[in-house]
Amino acid sequence: MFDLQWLLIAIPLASGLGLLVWGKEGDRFGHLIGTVASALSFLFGVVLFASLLGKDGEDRSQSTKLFTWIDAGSFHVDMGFTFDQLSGLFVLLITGVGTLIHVYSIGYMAHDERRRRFFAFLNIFIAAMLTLVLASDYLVLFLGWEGVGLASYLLIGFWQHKDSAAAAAKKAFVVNRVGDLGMALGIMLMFTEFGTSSIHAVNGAITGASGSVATALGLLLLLGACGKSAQVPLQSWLLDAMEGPTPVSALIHAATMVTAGVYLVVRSNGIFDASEAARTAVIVVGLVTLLAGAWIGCAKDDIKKALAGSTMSQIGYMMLAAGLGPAGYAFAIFHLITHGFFKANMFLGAGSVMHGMNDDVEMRHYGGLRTFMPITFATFGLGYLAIIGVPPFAGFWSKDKIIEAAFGQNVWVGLGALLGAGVTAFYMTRLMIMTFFSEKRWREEVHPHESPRVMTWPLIGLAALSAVGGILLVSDWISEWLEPITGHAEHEELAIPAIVLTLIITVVVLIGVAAAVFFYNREPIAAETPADSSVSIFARAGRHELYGNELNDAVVVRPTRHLTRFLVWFDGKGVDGFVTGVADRLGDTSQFLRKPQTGYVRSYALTMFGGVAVLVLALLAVTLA
Amino acid sequence: MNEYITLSLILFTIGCVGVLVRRNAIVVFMCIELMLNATNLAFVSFSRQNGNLDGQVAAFFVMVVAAAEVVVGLSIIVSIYRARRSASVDEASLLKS
Amino acid sequence: MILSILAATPIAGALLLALLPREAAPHHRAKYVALGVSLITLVLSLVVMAKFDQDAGGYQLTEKHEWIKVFGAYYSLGVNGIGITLILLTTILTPIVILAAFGDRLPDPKSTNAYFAWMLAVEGLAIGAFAATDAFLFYVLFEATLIPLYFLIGSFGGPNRSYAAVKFLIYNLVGGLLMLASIVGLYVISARQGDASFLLSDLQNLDFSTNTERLLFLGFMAAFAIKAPLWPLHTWLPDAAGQATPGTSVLMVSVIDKIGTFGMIRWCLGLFPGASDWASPVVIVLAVISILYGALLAVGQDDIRRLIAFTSVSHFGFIILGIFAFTTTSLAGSTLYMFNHGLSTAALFLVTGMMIARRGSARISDFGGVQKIAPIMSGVLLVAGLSSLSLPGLAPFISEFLVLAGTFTRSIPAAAFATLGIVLAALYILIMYQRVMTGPLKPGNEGVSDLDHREMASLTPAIILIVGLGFFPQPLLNVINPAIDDVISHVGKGDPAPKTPVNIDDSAAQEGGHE
Amino acid sequence: MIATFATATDLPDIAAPDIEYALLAPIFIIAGAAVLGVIVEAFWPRSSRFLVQTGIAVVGIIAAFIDTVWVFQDLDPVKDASHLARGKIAAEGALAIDGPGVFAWGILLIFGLLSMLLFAERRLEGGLSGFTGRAADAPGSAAEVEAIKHRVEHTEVFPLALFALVGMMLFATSNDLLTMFVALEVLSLPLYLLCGLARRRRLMSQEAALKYFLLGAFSSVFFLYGIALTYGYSGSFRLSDIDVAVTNRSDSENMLLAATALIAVGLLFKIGAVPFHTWTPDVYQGAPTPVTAFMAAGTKAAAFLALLRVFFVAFGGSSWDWRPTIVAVAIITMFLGAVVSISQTDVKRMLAYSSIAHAGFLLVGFTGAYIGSSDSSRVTSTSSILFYLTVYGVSSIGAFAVVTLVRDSGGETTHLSKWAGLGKKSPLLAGSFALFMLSFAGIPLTGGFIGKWTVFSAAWSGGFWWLVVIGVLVSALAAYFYVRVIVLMFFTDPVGEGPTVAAPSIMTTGVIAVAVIVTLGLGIIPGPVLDLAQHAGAFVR
Repeated sequence: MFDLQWLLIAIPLASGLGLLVWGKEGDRFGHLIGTVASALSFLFGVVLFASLLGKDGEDRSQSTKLFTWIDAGSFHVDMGFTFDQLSGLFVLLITGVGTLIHVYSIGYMAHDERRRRFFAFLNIFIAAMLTLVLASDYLVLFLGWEGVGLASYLLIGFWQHKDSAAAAAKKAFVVNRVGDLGMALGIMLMFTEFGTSSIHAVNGAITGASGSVATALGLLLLLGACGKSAQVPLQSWLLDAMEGPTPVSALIHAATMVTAGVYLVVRSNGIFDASEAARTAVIVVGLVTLLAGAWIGCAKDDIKKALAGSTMSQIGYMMLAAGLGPAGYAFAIFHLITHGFFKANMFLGAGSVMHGMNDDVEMRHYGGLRTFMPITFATFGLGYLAIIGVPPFAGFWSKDKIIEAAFGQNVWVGLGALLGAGVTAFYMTRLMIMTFFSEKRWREEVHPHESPRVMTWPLIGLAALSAVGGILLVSDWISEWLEPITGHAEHEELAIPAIVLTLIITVVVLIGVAAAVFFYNREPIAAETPADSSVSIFARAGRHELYGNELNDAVVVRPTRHLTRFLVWFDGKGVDGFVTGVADRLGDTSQFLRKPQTGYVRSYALTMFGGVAVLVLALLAVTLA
Repeated sequence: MNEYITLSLILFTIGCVGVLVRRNAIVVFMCIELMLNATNLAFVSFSRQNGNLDGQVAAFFVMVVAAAEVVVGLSIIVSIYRARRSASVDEASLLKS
Repeated sequence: MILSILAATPIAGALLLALLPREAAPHHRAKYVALGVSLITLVLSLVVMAKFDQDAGGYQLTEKHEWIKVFGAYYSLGVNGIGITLILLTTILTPIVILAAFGDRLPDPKSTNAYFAWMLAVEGLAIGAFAATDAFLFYVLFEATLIPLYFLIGSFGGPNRSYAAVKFLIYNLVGGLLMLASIVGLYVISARQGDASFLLSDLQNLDFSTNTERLLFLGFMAAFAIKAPLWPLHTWLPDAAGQATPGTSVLMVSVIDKIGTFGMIRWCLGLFPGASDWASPVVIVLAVISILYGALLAVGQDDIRRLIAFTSVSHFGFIILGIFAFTTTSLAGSTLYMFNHGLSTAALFLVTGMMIARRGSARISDFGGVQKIAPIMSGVLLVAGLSSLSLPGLAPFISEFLVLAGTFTRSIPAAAFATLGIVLAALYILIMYQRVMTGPLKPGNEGVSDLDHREMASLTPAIILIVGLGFFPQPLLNVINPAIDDVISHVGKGDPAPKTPVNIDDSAAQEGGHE
Repeated sequence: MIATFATATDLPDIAAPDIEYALLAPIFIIAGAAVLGVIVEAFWPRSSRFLVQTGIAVVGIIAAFIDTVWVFQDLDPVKDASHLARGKIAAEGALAIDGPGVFAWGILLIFGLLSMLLFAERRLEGGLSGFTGRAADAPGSAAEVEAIKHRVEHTEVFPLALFALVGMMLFATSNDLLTMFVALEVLSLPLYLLCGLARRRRLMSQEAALKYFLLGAFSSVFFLYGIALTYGYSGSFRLSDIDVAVTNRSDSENMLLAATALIAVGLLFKIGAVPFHTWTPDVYQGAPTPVTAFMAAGTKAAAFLALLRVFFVAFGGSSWDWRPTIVAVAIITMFLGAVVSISQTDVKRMLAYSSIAHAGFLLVGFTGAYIGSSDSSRVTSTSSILFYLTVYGVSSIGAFAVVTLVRDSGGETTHLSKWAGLGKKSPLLAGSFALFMLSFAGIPLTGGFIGKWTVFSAAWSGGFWWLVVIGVLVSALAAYFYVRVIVLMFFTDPVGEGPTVAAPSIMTTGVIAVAVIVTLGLGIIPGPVLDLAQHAGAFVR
């Protein structure tokens, strides 16, 4: 049965391509087909996962070779897939959340005349994402890796008539390419070092290689991960990516694609275990992103961008966890899943709000919506509780474990993670207040209303998951489940008992909440965004995304532009100019050499006479020499 | 012996210079004839030096050829003169560069 | 015999077209005759493919007749995996180009016959050049291709066409004549060492002194480096491509320029392995420069056709890099790259040509928001563009990655710098797509209509191949691999072995499920 | 009295020279045809004279050609020669009837035939030939008008051309320097006259004649003086004797060198090598186009044969002295010819400069001085030059034939700007001209390519590989202006109503057709002709 796991990919892929070429006739039920395809893939995934549960530990990694993809010279890659504990979880997450979002989109995109294409793109994304997680060779993984990049490019720029959307799409793709550069080089290094790029083989043989190779591989893969997961320094594309339709933000830029980087690190645990330096780099990246994202989340008034900042920050948590090695892999995945639930939930909620507010994303134009869209409020609230880590909701369990593990690694890392938790609580509370509480600050033409069922049911589903996601941790199920892949880590004791730490975390979270309430519930919130000058330096930096774009401009974009201009000039004047210059000189020479042809026979005679003299002398000279 | 060769060389050079400096086509042509005869002198003296008759025979050939050349040359020059009322070689310079 | 027939068919078609009466618009006959001939050629080439034994290396379907006894020149044809791949590329592209060129507006409406006749002539000569196993015959055909292209560019191009045509011809002639000097040298040397012969098999047995070999190599390399534009000898290409009709550009860049890279493999590596090895460091550096330089200039272009030309400079850099890295992987990659680049560039040139014909301008800044009114066209442009930036899942990715991976084993810096090219590729393609297709519809583009059925019919095969070969390159690679092994073993440089090799089957067994 | 008798009887009786008439027959046939022409000139009625003269010339040449083929076939190889050579010394050592010489006869006769057909073209000038009616009349004079009215024609052009042809054939085979000088004059003098006989632009034509005559005479004097010095040095005119003297030379080196230089001057002048090329453009432009064609093809061929013969046979021993200088001349000639032709605006002048450039390429093959070896059948300098001359001659006659057809009210329009758009007006004509241009440029599939290839390989065989490199670079340069002409004809729109193309008679058409066929044929299957040239072997000493 596992030999058919390629069907997981084939179904949505076929549906996606089919919808693309189908043409106008497909518009009527294109969205249904797309949703059904995703659902089928989900069901099959459940079946596979179930049968995986049925097997005992050894047989839980099922590989199949579909066909030989590339066999050239000494380079050999099979189109092969592996369905194991890790990829199984991802299959469920991707197809599950994916299906819900398909359903949601039916309503959300109801009035878009290009809805069929939207669903086609979504299906293609699902297929590519599944390829990414099921791949048993790094090159196949890279195929999915860039496939999701393409899907995200198409979906961010789905509303191409908006220049901002097109620009954001391009930016996302190009920045991701920088990460892919690392991936590609990494795979080449594997080929050079091991003669293969099979994930299993490489991670198995890495111990035999020199430490520098492991470090190099780790850093190169990390570069790729940073691109995909919007980690510093390649974070800048994620907030612009919010130009895409909200379901896209939910599925791709919150729940699944952006977490691919974490998957990559965990999947390559062999490499990272072999290199302390690489792990440290991962931790640093995670920690920095964690705080930066949180900071940005505090300052944004655009609801989607605020959530995007939070996404960055949460993925920072996962990276941090993944960087901790065997102690953290499982928790990284755990947090990844729970975050998938509640963040998708909140994005869809935000979409539902925008749906009711004429696609206005400015939180300063919201306020007091809890009475007008109760379901959205309720579900969003659950997500809120989950993300800030209020027991017993999903986020609490996962985040708590990560912070604990972080302290186990290094007290400073732990403190950073702890601080992050507080800030998270702060900005999420701020978001809740500005949106659902406080007084109404609507534009006059808007009439807030609850979204249709087709949109609210997915919300409810996801809210439920965010509420109960924590059960995965019951008796450390997730750790044991993943242990064959991530390796066993004996749980080292902290200076203080875990329960105390948990209490501290909760206190910090409450402080964050209190602070937000204190700041935003005192006086009414201005309906207009205050000028940069009037806000604190922190808020200003946050609004400008910590000046990441400015930095990129100064360091990369502008130099490249100047270089290009120079080269265009150089090519015309220098390289080509040389050639044409030679041609011109020849023309001048020609004009010059025709002068002696005066038409006077005596001058010709003189030339000849001179020739005679030269010839005689030359012959004499040659012999004398 | 060498004196004759020297003389022929001198004559040859005179003729050459004449060709280069004179304008009138007839004179130029006569200078060429002078050079031819200088060559004849050389032939004869070499023939004497080498002690065989070939050189002298050559001289006769050269005379014949020179005669033929005169015929052709004069006819051309005359026709030019008819056309332009002048035999100056410098005026015939339509064809150039 | 079959190869002669294959090469002769288009030539005969060209002559037939020349004899057909020059009729005024809408000249249906000439067009359909040309299309028919090219399709027949395609079928013939498939027959050749069928007769070709993939597993056996070496040259097959050979035929040999004495041509010029005094020179030792033979009319000798034969194909190995590399040759047949490129012949296939030629025969596949020509019908596409001809069908796409049905709509071209020619300066002189009565010259349709000539237009298509020259195209067929190019096809025939190219096939001959790919099949020639005699240096003299190859040289003659190689140079002869200049004439039809010269007339194609000069008679049917844009306003500045005659300048472009002359530049094209002179540039390539200089290279060709330097090669001529080497050909002469080969003759003299082979005549000194017995009876003169230009047969590849005989030439490979000559023994040169080191310097002679290097000089002769330089002669050949100059011609090929100009043909497959290698920085800094590339400046003829943008001008030519900027003035020629789309069809001409495709034939020039996708087919004829491939003779350059093909020649490097068959003649430079084949005849002068030592000298090739000696020159490889310089060539590799130049190739890397071409990759980055071409890409950056492509970013800086406003004329779409010049942009594509510069992307080709970049891609040819990859091909040459792979050739001179001397690994089976990179060399197989380069060969595959020739085929894939042919396809993707053809698609790009043709679809942009259709856009330009509709808009009446080739300036990117004149377009904008076309996607709204011509979704299919924009879709095709996007696929072609993505293939040009070698997105995984599309054919060029595999070849590019093979080239890079192979080069990496030989020289990490070269591969690393070359890989920067993939980022720049994303830049030049996506910026172009964004400015042309997205955003609000720019005034002046209202008249841009979507592709009609003929145009779709001409583009579909290319798109299908681009996607199909992205997932199933093996059919081609199986043909290419044996030939590559021959070349590498002739050059005498084996692949660098992995430092910590993995016992593949052992790990495969473990992958079977047991952790 | 008695003494006188006695002396008379004592005189040794002069042995009658024995002449191999069979071998020399082609020359005699042409000479006979020429003389017959003169007689016809005297007695035949004017009305039908033109046709008769044409007939005599054509028939004579064809007959001579057939005989030449015959002679060529049964040249018996020379025994104990270091390398392959055929033929024998004839006419008391005056002539060497050997492979190269007879081959040269063949191509000279072909050139002659084609040119005669151009001479005989009468449709372009409204039933009159391209030559002036009465050369004696001043241009524009009443007499001229009246001559045209009565349709007077100079039919002497045919005998004159035939005499020139005789001179060329002698020149190509003369085995001693005196014969060579006579032959030189015999071929030059008629050409001087022919140059002055154009019907249109007579002033230019006469000027061309004058310049050609003066400079030709001037150069031949140097040539003659060179002969004198050689004679003084070696005491003989025989090339073989000179060779002996040169090979075991002892003293007065300088005299020999001076002699070599002066002889070279005469020959280089005829082939139009720099710096003795100055006459070429003016004469080519001024002369009647058919004559130009004849000169361009014939004179060059004959002169090159003489050059090869003198320098390989007579001065072969001192080749290390003269080769460097000739190499320099070759390079300068190639370069100047190619470069200056870029800026030419007149078709005939441009072709003149291109002929200079080709002289340079031929010299490259010559300086290789590779005379082959008995074991290998490699292309030798001689065979390469013979082949090159064949291709170049036919192509250039064809090109000039095309020039005669592009006309306006004032006769031929040779200004390049008038040629714009010719390709649209008459594709066939423009196409054939383009083909000749490509052949001159040495593009494959044309004879010119094979020709270039052979001379370069000869040069390389002679050890001048770097000269080959220079040669190819210059030919790229040369290609530039040939290409320009094609651009003009095909890619440029005509100015005004564009050029008019006169409808020629079968003769010019035939010439062009033959030229096209030969140019293409020698490009695609050069084998037969090359084998002939190889078969000709080396010179007989």
